[in-house]
Amino acid sequence: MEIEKLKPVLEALFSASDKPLSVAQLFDLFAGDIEQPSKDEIRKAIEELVEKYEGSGFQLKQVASGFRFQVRTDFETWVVRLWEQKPPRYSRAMMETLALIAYRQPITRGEIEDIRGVSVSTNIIRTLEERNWVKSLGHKEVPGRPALYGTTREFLDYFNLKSLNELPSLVEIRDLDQFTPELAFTEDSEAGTG
Amino acid sequence: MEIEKLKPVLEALFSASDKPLSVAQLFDLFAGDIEQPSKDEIRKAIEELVEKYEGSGFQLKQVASGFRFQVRTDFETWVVRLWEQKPPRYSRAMMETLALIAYRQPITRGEIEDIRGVSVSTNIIRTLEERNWVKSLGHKEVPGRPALYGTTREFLDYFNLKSLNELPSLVEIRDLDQFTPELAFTEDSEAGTG
Amino acid sequence: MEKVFTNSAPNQSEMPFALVQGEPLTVIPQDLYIPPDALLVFLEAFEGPLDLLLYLIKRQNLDVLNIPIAAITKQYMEYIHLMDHLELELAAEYLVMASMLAEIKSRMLLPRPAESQDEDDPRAELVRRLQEYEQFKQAAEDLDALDRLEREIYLTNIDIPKFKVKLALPTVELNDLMSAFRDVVNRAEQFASHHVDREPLSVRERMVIVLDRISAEDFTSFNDFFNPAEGRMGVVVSFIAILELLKESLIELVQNEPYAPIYVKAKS
Repeated sequence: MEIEKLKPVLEALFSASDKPLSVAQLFDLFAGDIEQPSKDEIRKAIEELVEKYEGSGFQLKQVASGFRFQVRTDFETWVVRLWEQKPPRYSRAMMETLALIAYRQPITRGEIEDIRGVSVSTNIIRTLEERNWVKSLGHKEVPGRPALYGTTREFLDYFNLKSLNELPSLVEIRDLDQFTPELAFTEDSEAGTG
Repeated sequence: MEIEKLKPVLEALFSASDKPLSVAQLFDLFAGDIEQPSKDEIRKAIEELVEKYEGSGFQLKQVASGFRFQVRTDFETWVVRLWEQKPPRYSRAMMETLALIAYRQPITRGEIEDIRGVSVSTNIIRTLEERNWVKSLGHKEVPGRPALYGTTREFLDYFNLKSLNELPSLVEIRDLDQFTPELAFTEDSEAGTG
Repeated sequence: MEKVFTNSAPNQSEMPFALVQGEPLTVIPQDLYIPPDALLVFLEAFEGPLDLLLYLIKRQNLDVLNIPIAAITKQYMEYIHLMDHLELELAAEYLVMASMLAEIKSRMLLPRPAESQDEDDPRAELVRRLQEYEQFKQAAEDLDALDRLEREIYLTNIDIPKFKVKLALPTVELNDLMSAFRDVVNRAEQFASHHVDREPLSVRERMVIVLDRISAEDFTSFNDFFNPAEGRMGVVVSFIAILELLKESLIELVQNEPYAPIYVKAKS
């Protein structure tokens, strides 16, 4: 195979492979082909490809077990934004727990579980505490002395509220639903995809 | 940012992303940068990159939700040798259901069953939803409020399409007007005796 | 099932192949002939009665628009009996189609009154369904033939060096919080024992402020919880909050002697 014909084939292989490919591995991949390239031809083609990708966003890089395409570290600033951009979403359980702590504080985990009808995982409480939205205010003097949770100042700041009074009341929330039935519909269809 | 500086950054982003990236998404990624490129500059850079990779082993390809690097199908012969696994196959029942959702969306399960003449198993719908090819768009306002299904962008991405318009066109149905009652009668008396 | 056929070659003529309309069938019908080994796979391959009918029509190069209904019905029934005999799972839809075919056949045999010349051909509905099904059967094949990920299309797999990623925290809108509260309350209200009522939040908030300021060790002056600048309402809210906390046994009020200052401490 001519070098010029071999190069795009190697590009396809390097870009598709999830592992580095060595010259020997590549040579074996062509085994049985009518136009099987020699190891020297493969080496020559790789050399030219390394040059071709100088100045690109990624490079053909030699590592211990062969060659692979790799994103250039020069572009780290932008590439990391790909993952920073889409933060995960909190689960329903998390949102309901937070809502109950906000609206019914001080509240114990057991009380949250009673209202939600399911147990609340320690993880949920921990995440809310790590976020500094929720804190333990003390302990309820009942058997087991469960922690009483409430929201923090950071919670109010995050939601741009001056005080808990500014949280819409349940009546207001329900009125809102009545006036905007479309809202309910979009929510529903979103839930369907999620 | 100059186009020549923008191009390698885009290359890094496209090669690092596991999903297609749209011009709008890319534009947002640069938000806050001193040299934030305009959407037109991004478009121009993408155009030049598409050209740059002509003749390479992979291409910058536009699908429904944006652009992505993908290996050129011309090199499939060699690329498949990298893997032992066979690509997944989908049953006829699944493909027919998917085709009906794609061409007749929004459509209910009952309507799919009417056309196929058999019931559609819940598994098929669930698999299609889990693959993110199909989603519920809302409910039809008829008794039972059945879900209305439609295809997603991921469906188009998977099938390498930019939009539903690119789906192969449906075969023409011949007109029922060709039906002549007289002809039918003669036909039937023959067939009835046979 | 299959072994019945694979080993039956020598005495096949003796064995009834199938029961068709109560009659033992010892010879495979000529127009249906399919090698027995393939039969099982073949019959299972149909996607339903429309698929089977289409097969019968296409195989004889018949026009869908002009189906010889009696002949097709007869063949269809033979297949149904075969499937039944092989104990293949026979979906109810096949039987529904059988009765539809029988009905069309009987209607076509009836003489039509002259004035109802324009009446639809009894086959019209069947033809419409067959055509529509055929259209989507073809569409499914076309769709299946498209280049697709995991088969013809491979995404590039370019290695990413270990970049330091700052994990973004999920964002939450106030609306999300409200709808979560509404949902949980709506759900809780289905159980009569839970009453999540509209308690004024100001009291709850004040309860939290009180709890925040006290601790089990220190004594906080009762008076400190009342700020005259808040006006009468503010004082009342503080008072109710303290009463509420007392009721819930979360705090203790301590007074050493009558008229001495009252202190608030967390219940220990």
